[in-house]
Amino acid sequence: MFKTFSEFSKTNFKKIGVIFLNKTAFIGFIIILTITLMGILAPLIACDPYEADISERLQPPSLKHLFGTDELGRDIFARIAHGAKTTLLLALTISLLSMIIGSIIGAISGYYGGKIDDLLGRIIDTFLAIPEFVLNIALVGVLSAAYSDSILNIVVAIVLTNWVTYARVTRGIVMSIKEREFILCTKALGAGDSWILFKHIIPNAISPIIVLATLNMGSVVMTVASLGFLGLGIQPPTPEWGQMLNSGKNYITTAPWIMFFPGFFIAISILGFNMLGEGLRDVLEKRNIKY
Amino acid sequence: MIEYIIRRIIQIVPTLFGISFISFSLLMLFPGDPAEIIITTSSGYEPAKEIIEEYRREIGLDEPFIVQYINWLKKIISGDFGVSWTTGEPVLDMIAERFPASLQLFFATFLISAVFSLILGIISALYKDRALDSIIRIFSLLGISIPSFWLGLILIWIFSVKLRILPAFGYGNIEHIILPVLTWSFSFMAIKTRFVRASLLKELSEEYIITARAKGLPEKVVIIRHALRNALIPIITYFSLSMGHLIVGSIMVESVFSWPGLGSLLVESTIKRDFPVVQALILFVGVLFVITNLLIDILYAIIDPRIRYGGKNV
Amino acid sequence: MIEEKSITRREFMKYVAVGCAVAMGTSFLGCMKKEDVVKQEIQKNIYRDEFILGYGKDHKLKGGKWGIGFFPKTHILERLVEYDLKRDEYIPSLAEKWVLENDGKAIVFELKKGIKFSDGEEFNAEAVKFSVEWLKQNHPLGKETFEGAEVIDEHTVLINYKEAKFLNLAKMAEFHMGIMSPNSVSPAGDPKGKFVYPIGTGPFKVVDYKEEQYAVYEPNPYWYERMGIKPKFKRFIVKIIKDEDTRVMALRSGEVDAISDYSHGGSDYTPRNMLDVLKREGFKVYKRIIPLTWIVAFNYEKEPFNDVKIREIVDLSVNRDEIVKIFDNQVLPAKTLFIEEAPGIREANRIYKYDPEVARALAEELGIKGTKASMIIEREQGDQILVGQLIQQQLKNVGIDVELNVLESGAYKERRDSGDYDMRIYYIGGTDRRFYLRMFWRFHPKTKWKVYVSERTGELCDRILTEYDKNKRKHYLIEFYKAVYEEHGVVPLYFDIMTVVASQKVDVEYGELFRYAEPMFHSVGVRI
Amino acid sequence: MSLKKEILSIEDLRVVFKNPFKNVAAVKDVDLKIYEGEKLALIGESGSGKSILALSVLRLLPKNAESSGKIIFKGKNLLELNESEMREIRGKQIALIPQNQASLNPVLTVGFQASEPIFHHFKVNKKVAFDKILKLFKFFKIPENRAKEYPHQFSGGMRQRVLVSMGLSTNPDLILADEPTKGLDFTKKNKIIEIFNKINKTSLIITHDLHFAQKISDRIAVMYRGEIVEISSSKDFFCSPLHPYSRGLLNSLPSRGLKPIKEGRRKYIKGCIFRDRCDFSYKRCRIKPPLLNVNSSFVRCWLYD
Repeated sequence: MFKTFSEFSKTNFKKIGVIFLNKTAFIGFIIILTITLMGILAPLIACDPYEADISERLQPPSLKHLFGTDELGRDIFARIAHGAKTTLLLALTISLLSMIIGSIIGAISGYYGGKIDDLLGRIIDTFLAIPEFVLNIALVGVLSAAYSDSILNIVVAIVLTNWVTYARVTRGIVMSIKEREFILCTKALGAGDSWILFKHIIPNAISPIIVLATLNMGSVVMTVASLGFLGLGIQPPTPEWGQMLNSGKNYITTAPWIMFFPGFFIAISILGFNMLGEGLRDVLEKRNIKY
Repeated sequence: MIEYIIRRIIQIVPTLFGISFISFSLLMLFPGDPAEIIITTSSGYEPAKEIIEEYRREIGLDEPFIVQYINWLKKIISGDFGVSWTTGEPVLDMIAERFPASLQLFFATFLISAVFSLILGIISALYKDRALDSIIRIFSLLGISIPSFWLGLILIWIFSVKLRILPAFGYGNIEHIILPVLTWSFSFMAIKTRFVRASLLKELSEEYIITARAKGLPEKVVIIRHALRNALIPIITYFSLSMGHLIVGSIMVESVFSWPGLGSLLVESTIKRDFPVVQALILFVGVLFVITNLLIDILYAIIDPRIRYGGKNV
Repeated sequence: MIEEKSITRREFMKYVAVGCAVAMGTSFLGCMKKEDVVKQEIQKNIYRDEFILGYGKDHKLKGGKWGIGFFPKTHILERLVEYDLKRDEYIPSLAEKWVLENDGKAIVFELKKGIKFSDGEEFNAEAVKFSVEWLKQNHPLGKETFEGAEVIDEHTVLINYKEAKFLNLAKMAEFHMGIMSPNSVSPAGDPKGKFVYPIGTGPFKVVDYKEEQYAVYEPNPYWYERMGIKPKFKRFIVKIIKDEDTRVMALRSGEVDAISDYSHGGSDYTPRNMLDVLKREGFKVYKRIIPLTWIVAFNYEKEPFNDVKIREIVDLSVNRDEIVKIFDNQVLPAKTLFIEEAPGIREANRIYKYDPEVARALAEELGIKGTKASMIIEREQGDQILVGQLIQQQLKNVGIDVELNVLESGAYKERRDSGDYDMRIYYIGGTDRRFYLRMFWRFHPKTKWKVYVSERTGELCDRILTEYDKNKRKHYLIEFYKAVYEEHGVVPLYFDIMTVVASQKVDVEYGELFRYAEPMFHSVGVRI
Repeated sequence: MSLKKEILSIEDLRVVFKNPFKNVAAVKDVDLKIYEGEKLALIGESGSGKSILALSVLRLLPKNAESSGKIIFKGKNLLELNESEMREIRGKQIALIPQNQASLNPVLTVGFQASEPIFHHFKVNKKVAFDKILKLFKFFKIPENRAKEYPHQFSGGMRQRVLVSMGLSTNPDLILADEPTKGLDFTKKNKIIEIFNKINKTSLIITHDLHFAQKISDRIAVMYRGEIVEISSSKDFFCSPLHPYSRGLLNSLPSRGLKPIKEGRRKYIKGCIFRDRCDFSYKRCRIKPPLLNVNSSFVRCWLYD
């Protein structure tokens, strides 16, 4: 635990640099970096993902079409590269939103305790009892019945369940920090709540939350892709991996590459986030060795 | 003991309320007019305004939210989950019909992955940081990262399309269940292997392990008699908790293999906007989870001496 | 009735060959009487007892607002008349002859004799009267159509209609107008009675039914006897498999022997892009072209598509030959409003052209570059999502920026009804029997689901539906096609088909399967 | 004294923990001999490396710890033995009496756990071993009927007695007792002192409790931040401690005025490790002092050179 922000920043940034020493984190970082670059550079490295050329439909992978073409003759590589942008942006947005909402709620509840905290505790219990994905499906179903913006629907549906994870973790951290001697001391010295929050709680909470957010990005990618696969996610023509996989499953006998590549990229990016997250956890949260 | 159980039962009441509230308010979020939908879907004819109004009154949709919620809750408690908007069939019947398939898939997967994850987790912990451990860890990392719907399709492609030895779809015979179970087990096993390894390693860092080693016991005895016995408690808890979530893991697997279980019922009903079914399913999963949780806690109290004698001497 | 166009030459040769072989075989066996018995024995064991069909919609055998499902309507019930699209004529079915009275406000039907319901009861004028009254009482279409019915004698019945319209007769061939036995309700013969289960004169009778799960039928011996053919199954089981992909999977796994499109057309069909795939996997694909045309419908009362010129640009920019390639050319590009067999199409001779150059020039002239237009598609229409994406591409060339919205049916309906859209993909026409009724539903000023109505087309549509004289009607139809073409009211995309995909082991006579535009399964069998 | 036979001789022991960020030496340059029959108390603050020293003798340190130097037990260098040879020594020849906090397995009965070394090392069946341990329990005043209970049902002092009987059950040549009085109140501590005085075994007793050390030990070794700074006989140590740290320790006892040792400034320095807190430090202290022989004691301080 860190006592002040400056101590935190010194120690933590030194540790973040150590990502490069942790093999798992490093591989994860490289994977995510590659996919991110692919998403950013998509307009440069790939052709138009919407460009349909019916005469070229269902072509197997070749030099011209690296990953082959789909049922409308669109280049699968281009769609995957542009899909990377969709997926990563979604994952980032959803994670950030739920992080902000969840952490604030969790911090308030953990810090002030009492009735607010009781209520949040109940809410967390309830959300824990209902699997997130079940709620996601139901929420997307309800929302898409009314609103035609499928991207917004997904963001709302996932954030509505996802914030709970952050709230739970933040609440726990804040509660444990609150009881620490140095906080009690600062309080006795007449420090305000916001002072304690910014000087003590945030610095201490930030590294577990970074780890949580990284791992969470992976699970958000999984959720988005799953919804896409079920046909409840991002609607065509926006390229999205899950939805591409869904349309590819019909051609499994004749054009298996349509379902192979999107799935591969879903898997690899989740793997990337998981590795990065776990590596970071090893680095940032390494427990002190006994003896 | 009895006191403990009663206390636990009282504790779950608010959670049960929360679950019912969430599943009920989902319908309230629904923007369309349920009355209109029910009439339209059951008749295929766009109904007149008066008919809709009349129906709204009939099913109590014109009442305030809280009154509707209480009425709904009363019905649920008396076992009336309403009827499907698309088929008119009682929702409970639909769930009951799909439940066996889900259960079958779950238990087959559960058994296989429980056995293998125990073995792999123990091996992994035993050979921590050695080659075997690395292989198992990579394997389980893949297991949690590879989406089951993709894995399922790959398996279909290999076994049904290329080798033509297993059916890609269907329900009823033993060969139908192989691919779904294989697919699901992969991720199920991965999560559980990681858990077994982690709990075992956590136990191995406990002080009583040093005591045991200091006695000169061979490592196998240390791990199996001392560490595993302790780790088993969280492991059993964790394994059984997954039972409460049995539908979730299978949603994707069921939809890839068109398995007629609760997971695909959820997806189908969502797509068809059959909200009474969706509602009931959420309630069902939630309550199932809470109840398993409760049962496990009670079981836990029975098997763990620390809790068993909890009241006596602390 | 058989649509030769959809059978390829090779298939045709195959049928000829099979036909010859069967004919030769039977004549050969016919010489030896002893062998005949043996042949029948073989016949008995050639086919499996059960035929299992995968189908997308529930059969609603307990009845519903629109009565029983379309499949049982064609398989259990028969109608008084049937419609022959090619000749644009109504032909006898349960009725032998009919005479118009009172300017067509009443029709006297003379019924065929010796026909029995599947429960053995005689089919007679009473049954027709009951059916009409039951429909009038319980069915939306009956309510708006019938005034009542009178029994003239055992086999003559007079039906009174609400209005004097040609559409009255056209409606008699419609799915819903099936004649059922008065015993179908309880108490028997009471139009207000409770619906029990349908009893008809058609090839099937109901044995078992579970809502949204399955329906089990047995052959109606009286029908087979009347037709002089033998059923090749003892039980016909229909499994309801809603999801189209799942249905295809069920066929692949052998869980069902065949899958069929929804008799109604327009939804719950085997994805057209799967037909070629399935064919290559070794399944038998049967199809029949129907006068159902997929179109782009405009929100023609709102900017920008209230401008006929802009509608024309869309019309010229759509490359129909490319669209059908999505479906491996399993469907035909719609270069006319309906298939050429539809009355008046050939004579109207209005060919929808693909001309990107002209379209671009026109677009430039109007300065519409960068126009944004939304296109809504129902998510359940999987095929149309692909078509929509292609059209989006094609319209990009003329500078129309299409925002594609794939919507769940609820959201779709809401957008459609509120008018918050510019284009949508929809269909006009239907199976043969629905040709005129759909004309009413899609183009008449009075209806709810219209796709395009202008003063000119609306009036023509009304005339078509009231005109009994075939030639005059054809004239109006021709004028109507021209009007829609000139006003670019809709953009036809492709002509749909009715399909059945069956496993190798299924024996089907194509002519029997597509006796009408809807598939009829009375002649199918699964070889052991 | 020097004629006495030495049982354990630690020479130049150094234990380094390898971490991803830096390596930490927890034990440095330790030379220590334990003679037959004596009770040596190793005292020091928590974190001074005394428990690590004990565990390194049994080679039970975590995998990232590296020990160098020599630990000679009965003529064999323990650091060179393989695992199975080591296992023969653990529990049988050198027994550990661990700290009582969490050292007993919560899900096994105390009787079973205590009898484990007997049936494991002497290859007798569980019943025989159990009966044997019951005798020991009786000796240490643990009611027989409680042998089938679980550790959490025992009080701290009782648990300590269980651990002692477990350690003694195989009649080992050397006992390593790790903080036997940790977490016990005054009366219970006295009972433990009684017990340890009953034990007639060569023992290395690790403790931070000076009072306890005084009551039970023959010799005292003082450890400070991984180094042994003084080894004296018990009597000498408590009368005239040599090292400034030892003096500080004694002065901080309640009976001697509760004077705390002054806080140091820097953590890692060359030379004498106590320099930053020492009142007597001078120039020479920048160089690390060797273990100097003063009379019969040893001390690591330039004051005695």
